[in-house]
Amino acid sequence: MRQLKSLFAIAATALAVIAAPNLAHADKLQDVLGSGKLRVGLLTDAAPWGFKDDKGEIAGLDADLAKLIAADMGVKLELVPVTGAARIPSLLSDKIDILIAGLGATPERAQQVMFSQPYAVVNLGVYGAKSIPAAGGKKPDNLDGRSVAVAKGSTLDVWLTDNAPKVKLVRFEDTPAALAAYLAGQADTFAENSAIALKVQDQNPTKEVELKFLIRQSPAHVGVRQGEQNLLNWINTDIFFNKLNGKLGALQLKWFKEEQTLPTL
Amino acid sequence: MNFLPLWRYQNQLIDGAIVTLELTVISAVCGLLIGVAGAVALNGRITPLRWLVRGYIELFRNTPSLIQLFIVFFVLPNFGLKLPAFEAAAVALSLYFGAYSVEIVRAGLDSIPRNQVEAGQCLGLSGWQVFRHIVLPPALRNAYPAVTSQFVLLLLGTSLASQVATDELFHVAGFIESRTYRSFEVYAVICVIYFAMAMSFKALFAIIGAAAFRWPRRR
Amino acid sequence: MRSFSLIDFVSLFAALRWTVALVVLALGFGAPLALGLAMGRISRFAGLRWTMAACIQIVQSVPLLGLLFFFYFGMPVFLGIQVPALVAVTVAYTLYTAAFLGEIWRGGLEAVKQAQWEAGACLGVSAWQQFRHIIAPQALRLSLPPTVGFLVQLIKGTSLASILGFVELARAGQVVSAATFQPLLTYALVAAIYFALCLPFTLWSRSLEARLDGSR
Amino acid sequence: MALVEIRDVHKTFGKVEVLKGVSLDVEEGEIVTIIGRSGSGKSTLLRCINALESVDSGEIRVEGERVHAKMPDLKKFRQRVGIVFQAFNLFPHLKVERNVTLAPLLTGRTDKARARALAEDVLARVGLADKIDAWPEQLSGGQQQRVAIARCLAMAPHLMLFDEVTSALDPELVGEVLKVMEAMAKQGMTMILVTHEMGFARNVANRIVFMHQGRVWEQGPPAKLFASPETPELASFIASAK
Repeated sequence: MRQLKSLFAIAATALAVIAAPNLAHADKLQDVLGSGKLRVGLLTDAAPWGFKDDKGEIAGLDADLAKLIAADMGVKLELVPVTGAARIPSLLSDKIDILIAGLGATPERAQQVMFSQPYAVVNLGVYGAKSIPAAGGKKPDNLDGRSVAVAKGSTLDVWLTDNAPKVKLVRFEDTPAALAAYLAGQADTFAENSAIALKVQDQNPTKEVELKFLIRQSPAHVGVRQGEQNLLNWINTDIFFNKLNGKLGALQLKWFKEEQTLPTL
Repeated sequence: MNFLPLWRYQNQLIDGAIVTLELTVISAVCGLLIGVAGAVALNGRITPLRWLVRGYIELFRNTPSLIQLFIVFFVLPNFGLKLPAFEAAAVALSLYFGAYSVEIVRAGLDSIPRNQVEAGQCLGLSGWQVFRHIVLPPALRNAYPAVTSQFVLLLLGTSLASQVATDELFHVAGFIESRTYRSFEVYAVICVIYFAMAMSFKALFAIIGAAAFRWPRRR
Repeated sequence: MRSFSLIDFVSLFAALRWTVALVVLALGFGAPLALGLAMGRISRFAGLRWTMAACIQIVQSVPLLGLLFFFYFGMPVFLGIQVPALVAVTVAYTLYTAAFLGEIWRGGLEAVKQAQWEAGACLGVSAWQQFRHIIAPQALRLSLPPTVGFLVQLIKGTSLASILGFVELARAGQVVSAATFQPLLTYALVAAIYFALCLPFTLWSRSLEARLDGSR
Repeated sequence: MALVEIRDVHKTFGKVEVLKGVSLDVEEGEIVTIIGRSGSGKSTLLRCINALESVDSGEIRVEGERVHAKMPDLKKFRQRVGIVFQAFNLFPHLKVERNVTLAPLLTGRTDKARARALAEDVLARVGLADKIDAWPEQLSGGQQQRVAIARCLAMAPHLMLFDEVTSALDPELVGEVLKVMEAMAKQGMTMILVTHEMGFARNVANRIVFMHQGRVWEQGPPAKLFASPETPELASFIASAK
């Protein structure tokens, strides 16, 4: 009888361990330090943030930052490739510890995830043929009635949706698709960061790729699950530290070929 | 889970659902027409036409419809055929649905015994009259369940159109998700919408089927 | 950002192993379940028939993506159960396969004439033996072509597993396309690989169908 | 005690009463032929004897045992009572040998070693020993029906029911099936037949049962029944059958 009872107790404990919402950890930072492993989610289809290089390895600014953070923390790094649709669910369901995916911060998004200090910044713009006139003022009125290809859900998408109601936005799954649409003539212009625009011009010398409207600077932030204040603090400190020692600036130069002028959060 | 922040996007969701419905119905009707025409061609005597239809079916059944969509949208413009997103999606999905429909309709036609055709011919009916009045009704009835389930697959499959910037339901969901980062809430909502649409269509088809095919089945 | 190279070919073909593995998993677990569903659907007990029908209807009416999402991301968030990606993807594809194969096989079972059951019953053979030796072999022959047809859909359908981080063929295509900025070349290549993978099955299904017609 | 005892059997399908109180005894070794117009309830009666249909009231006993769809040893019972249908219902996916031996193998009546010999034996009795390795689809209708009979014989039944077994056959194929049945009759098999073959009924049967509107209208030895029918219904039936 006593044996039966203890057996039951073991079973109940086991069930409790399995069923316990192990998301409600007291402190993610201590967990990571304790396990000696940092799981970083990042995109592999968003060059130059994250992509597969010609050796098949994950490369890009996000991947470099992940290595930097893990090294500063003194833990092993596990890179977890995520897709655009899976990045937030991966973070919320504890499949990854932090998300480095060129995230742009907005008040609406901040209700769901916490954003770190920015670690990089890019110039966002709308690019198109020479025949399109330049913008008159601070508004992209020169684009009214024209179509702009954009990667769905990007900061560009959000900004144009809110600030350029007369522009015909065509939203694609990812950047390559948006660019392919522009190159195929399915859109008059495309919106991207300056590094990508340069690359497009390089690869398609016959196509006109001219800046038509400079939207704004777009800082990128690390994403952390709601409530993990300690982890966020540490990451902010680390970003601040690497900004001072010039490593973040070097990364910007390496991947975007431009000097870094980081704003603060 | 907090669904309230999605409230302000309700109009987009409704619009997206409507686009999904339009895309589904248009593709289904066009695809079914392709299906009947293709099935007739397959059973016909013109050999090159048969080969053409067969090649079309194999090409569209054995490649992912996403790739077909990409080709219609991105590649055809190089040949001077530029279609806007919705039209491109409708064309690609019609062709995809058509390839399956040909097979389904043909199976339905083949299920009609040869002597039915002969019986019709013996009554002095023309080829078209035999097809229209004697072969087609029972053939459609036999093909009906398969068409219905393929239709629901098409409804769920229209989500692919989001990849070429068609503002259908799945696309709207991705847009809302990227603005709010409320992935679970958004995907739960659109799953329910898809489910409701699929169930409504199934019920509708059951009613239409019962009304259209009233003669008793041979046991 | 780089140009298309040999490594991209390699990564596409390497991704094939996940496509194949997912199909094997889906069939390995889904087919037995499908058999159960099909038998439940033709059962004498109305309650069982309705339950099975409802299960099939629900799974068939929800986007496969929704199933994948629920089992991988939803279980930890709602129930606090961490599910490894492989388990989540296996469960989702098993349900998907079972629902569709179950319906196909039910059709096959129902297509065998009622008189065949009766002929077996008149010989004093038990209901299970009637099913096992008389009905099932005939039903299998009838359902083989649509079963193979579904297999092709399944092969193409595995692309959705990319959302859980499985770099199968379609996902590898996206990654290569993103790195090389050559979506058209990449997707044409991906389409060709799918075509080469699926066509043998389609042709097989067709020849099965033709043989079936011939024997009638 | 008669081999088959039928007492006041009623059977209704929906609103149609097909059997309106049928009583009939069949002795061991007897050949009973049931004749009558279509819709008179002949086939239904036969299906009730084999428990393919259950009766609404009244009872049927075979070898003293009450027959109904839920009888505990239904399978054992059906092994003792063979039935052959108008449609042969051979199993198209099995060769002739396996068609014949499937049930004996599954019910443990024979084993794999002796199955072949069993098949040869029963097929020889229907004159088809040379078709043992054929597929059902390769046989003529008459041959398929003989295989169906052999399939029943392989279970060594005590009673055989034949439900219009020649109706689906071309006229020139009817003879071969009837010949097999005649041979079985000579060997002393108890048989109940529903048939339109009046000549066969006259020559082979011990007794003719004329069914009309769900009742046994008239019965007796063939010579008497055909020569001097007592009811006008039978007289007109015989006249129309000629």
